[in-house]
Amino acid sequence: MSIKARIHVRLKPGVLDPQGKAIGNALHALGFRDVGEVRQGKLIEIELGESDPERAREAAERMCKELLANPVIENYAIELC
Amino acid sequence: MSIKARIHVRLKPGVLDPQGKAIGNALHALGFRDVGEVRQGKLIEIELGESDPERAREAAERMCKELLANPVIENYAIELC
Amino acid sequence: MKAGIVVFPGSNRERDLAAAFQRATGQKPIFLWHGDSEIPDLDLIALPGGFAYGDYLRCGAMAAHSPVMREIRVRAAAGVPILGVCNGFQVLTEAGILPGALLPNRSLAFHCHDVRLRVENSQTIFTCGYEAGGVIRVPVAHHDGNYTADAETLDRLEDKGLVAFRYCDEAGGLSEDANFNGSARSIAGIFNDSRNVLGLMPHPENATDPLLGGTDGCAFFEGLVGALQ
Amino acid sequence: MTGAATETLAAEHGLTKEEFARASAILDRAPNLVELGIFSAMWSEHCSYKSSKTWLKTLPTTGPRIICGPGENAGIVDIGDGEAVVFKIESHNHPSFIEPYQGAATGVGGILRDVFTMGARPVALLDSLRFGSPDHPKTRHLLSGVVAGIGGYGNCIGVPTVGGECGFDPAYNGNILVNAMCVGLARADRIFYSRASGPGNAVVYVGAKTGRDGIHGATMASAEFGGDAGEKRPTVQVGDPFTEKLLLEACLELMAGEAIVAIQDMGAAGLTSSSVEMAGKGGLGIELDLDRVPVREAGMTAYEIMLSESQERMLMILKPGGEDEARRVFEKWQLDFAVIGRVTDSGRLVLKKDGAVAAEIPIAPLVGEAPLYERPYEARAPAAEIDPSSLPERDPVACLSRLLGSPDLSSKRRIWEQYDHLVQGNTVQRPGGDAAVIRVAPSGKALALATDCTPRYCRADPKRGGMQAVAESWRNLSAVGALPLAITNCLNFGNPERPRIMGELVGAVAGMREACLALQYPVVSGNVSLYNETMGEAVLPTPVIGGVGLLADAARAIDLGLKREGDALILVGETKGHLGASIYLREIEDRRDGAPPPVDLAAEKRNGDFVRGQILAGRVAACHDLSDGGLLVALAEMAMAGMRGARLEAATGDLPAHAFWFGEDQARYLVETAEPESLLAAAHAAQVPARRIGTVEGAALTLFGRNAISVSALKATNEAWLAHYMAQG
Ligand SMILES: Nc1ncnc2c1ncn2[C@@H]1O[C@H](COP(=O)(O)OP(=O)(O)O)[C@@H](O)[C@H]1O
Ligand SMILES: [Mg+2]
Repeated sequence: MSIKARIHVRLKPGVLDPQGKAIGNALHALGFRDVGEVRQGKLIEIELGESDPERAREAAERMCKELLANPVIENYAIELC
Repeated sequence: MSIKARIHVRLKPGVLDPQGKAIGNALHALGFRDVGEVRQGKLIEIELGESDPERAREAAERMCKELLANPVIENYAIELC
Repeated sequence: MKAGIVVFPGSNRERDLAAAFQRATGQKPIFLWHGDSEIPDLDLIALPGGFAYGDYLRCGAMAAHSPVMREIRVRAAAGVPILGVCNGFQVLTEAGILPGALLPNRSLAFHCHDVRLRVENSQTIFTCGYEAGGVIRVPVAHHDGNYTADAETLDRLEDKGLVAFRYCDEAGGLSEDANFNGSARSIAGIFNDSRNVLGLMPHPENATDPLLGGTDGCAFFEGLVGALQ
Repeated sequence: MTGAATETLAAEHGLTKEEFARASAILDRAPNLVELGIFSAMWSEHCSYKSSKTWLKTLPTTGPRIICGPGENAGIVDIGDGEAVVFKIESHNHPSFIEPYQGAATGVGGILRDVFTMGARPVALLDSLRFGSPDHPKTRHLLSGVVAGIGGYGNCIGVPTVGGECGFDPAYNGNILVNAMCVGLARADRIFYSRASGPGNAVVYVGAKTGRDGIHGATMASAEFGGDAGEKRPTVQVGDPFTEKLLLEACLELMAGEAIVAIQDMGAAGLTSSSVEMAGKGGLGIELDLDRVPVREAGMTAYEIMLSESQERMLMILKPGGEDEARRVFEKWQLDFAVIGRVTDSGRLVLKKDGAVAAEIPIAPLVGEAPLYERPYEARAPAAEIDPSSLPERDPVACLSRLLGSPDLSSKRRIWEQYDHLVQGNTVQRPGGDAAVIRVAPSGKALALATDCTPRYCRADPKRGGMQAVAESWRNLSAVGALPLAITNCLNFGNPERPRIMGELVGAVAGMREACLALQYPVVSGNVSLYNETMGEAVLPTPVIGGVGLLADAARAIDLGLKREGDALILVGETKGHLGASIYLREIEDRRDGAPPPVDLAAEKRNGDFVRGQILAGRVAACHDLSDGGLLVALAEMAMAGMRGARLEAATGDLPAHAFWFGEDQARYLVETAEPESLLAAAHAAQVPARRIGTVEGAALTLFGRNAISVSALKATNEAWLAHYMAQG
């Protein structure tokens, strides 16, 4: 059966994250006083149509490099499930 | 030490995901022929400033309900780390 | 002068740009379809504003992979002048033809209004219609114009005179307020190393008609056309 | 076919006992579930206009320039040179309350399709927004979501959003209003209609795939909210402006050829209303094979496919042999394309699914015998007039600042700067003035566009309110120098089953009718949104008017900004100091009572024609019509727009100062001119009341040499409120 990739795309540390910042402020405004840093990233879930874990991971890697993450500002992490 | 919440916000099944659809098409165009459904969601990571797991999860739950997820079209899942 | 404007699915300012070129050259530019892998010989290739492929995933990310971009990368390397306006700028950074990236505006909102730009370098084909240090008024219309790059890149851009325009106030001063979208060092537009590629977020093409509230963009196109003839 | 539906099931579909009986009589058997869904959608308030039709019919809808009035996807007016303007306004109130971003975005998507389905390229969008009290917990979230959604869709597809309005009132706490208007341009001889013809012709589905989106949106949009609005949530649809942009380009490309017989967007009640309306208008039948409909999810039932409100879809009927050309165009644009059926001469809607007949309904009675209600209505007793001299004297400048800083009069810059109002490169006058002006290139003509309504007037006196909304729209277009051509309208009201609400609708339409007739300003399209009511709390009666006007030369359009030191300021129209139902009364005296200003339609016409004439004669440097807040607010708005001051030496006559400065008498304009003598002479000749009230001077507003206030201070106050309010989002 086909393997699914769960990909996390995160802004690199140091790249400012206006969305995360806005969420942080909103949480404080809602009374969550202790909240520290908030970062927002992307969750991309893909049906790989591939049953071999090796090839599945390798394909997901290429997808991230070629399209899903922008190496200038983003890191990515791949989980297969 | 402070607990961090990793929150996944996903469109509910059946809700149209234009971004996921477009990513799927782009992957096909890049030659990833076997790719099936693609869904894009949000990854939100929060320093809870809270050391008690109980209270941490309970706070994260409230954050999702009140701000992070839009119950009309989204589901959420919380992981503490 | 033969200019070509690339049309991606989702481009929406190709006509605005064509009108500005036509005003400056008297002749209509040709439109290039994103699917074309060959393109004719051209004196200039422009990437227009809009939401190519819906700007889904990241602005310009998918457009950067369309067939026409392979050829544009080659032309850019060969020294053909390439202009990317707004979404076109985003596409050029995603394609790696220009350094850095464009994040969502500081406000996380779309901004459509006039801004003041300071011309940082007038010694290029794109900016020779202006005086260095001059201030011009042109509109912006974008959600993701917050330019970012690592410190070394920013230093290099500045040292080599590769910053084309900065957001400024009416007197040419830099400030938080003037830098409405939060761009690093107030950068509104940059050149590549050999200065034959320009990417900028503002829309000079929407400031070329007195009836439409401004003509500060005319010198941009007239200068460019002059330099290429 | 599936089993017969029961009365209870019908009730859950919003059909009354009688309506269910009528449906059964038409079929002469009880409808099955699919048929029940179709009846309930077609007979919903939204699609059948069963409560409003009787009154809509009384609106004037014809005129020398009118190419197409109500009854099609949008109205069409001839603007000469073989060009036509195509426009319509529509509501997306309930969906926007439930999910503000997507609700507003799909509202914009829907109205765009109504316009380009007729062969027009959309050139402008406008919006008309009403929210609850700013301090209601939901309001900020709703406002920012709706504005982001409208921008998100319009900006992406590349149609400038050039104007609109936004007001606040506690009556909208539980029911916001989100109305969107689209304006397009077409060749007058290349208009596309929805009337099916030619039995045997292919019925073609194009655009996005069908999912389980918004099942029963149409009936939901017609049902009063209970406390359980949340439960209705799953019906919210998600918009895909990118796909709509492709659909727009593909449709216009195919329309350049000859392949299309008829075309209709799938809006409310999706495939059901589009197929039934097309066949119904042609007096024909239609047969659909639902297994051929492109679907997004496996296992969709006939019921779901027929009632889905997935966005970005169109239904077309093609000429024999037109299929290949059409398929080529839609595949080029990477859109779904499927022949899903044929036009027939049976007069019946026949739906096949999995080889069996899933539904069969005779179309003529489904459309023609839709219920029509003469709902009982009662007029409210007219509110008492207010004697201005009964109100305390106050410092006019202090009052002015308070008015300019109030939510309704505060600058809406923070909203329209989130809309791309420049794309397409024809925006001659940007948001912020009386009307937006869009150049019609290359002819050099221009269209003037505005949306208007003053709900507090409509509440106090629906008929005067309806009249005033039309008159203000006409005035706004005249104030930029345009000749008003026609209107579209969106009637937003509460529950029509309550005689008081029905009375508001009847009164408003009656007032609109009189004004449209007197001003030769016919209605060419519109939309009705009823049941805007939660727990018996109805919205203010809000008949929104979308006006379209024409300028022969875009360069002659003028705006409201003061231009030249020393120019004279002329007040056109009669000032009686009417303060009933005024902004001044509400914001300064905290009173909402009194009758709204009377509307003298003859005076409106005379004064407006005069001002337009002076503008076209080149005598006018700036012009602004007087509305909310009266004379002093109008003057302040002109001062802020031009960043210049003025000295006022007008005698208030025997009127108390507050009545003179803030009264909301209609049919008035404030005009800046360098030729006061000739302008005043012309006014005298035309029997138009006009007087000089001051001079453009300096950087402050000065009243009789005292109470000066700097224009920049006024501007700061005027910009502050919304900016601050939205910043806290
Ligand atoms: N208030 C109104 N005034 C005039 N015409 C109206 C009004 N409300 C609806 N109509 C007309 O009735 C027809 C059906 O309206 P509607 O269902 O909103 O159109 P659509 O199905 O294209 O959204 C349209 O032609 C519309 O112009
Ligand atoms: Mg329609």
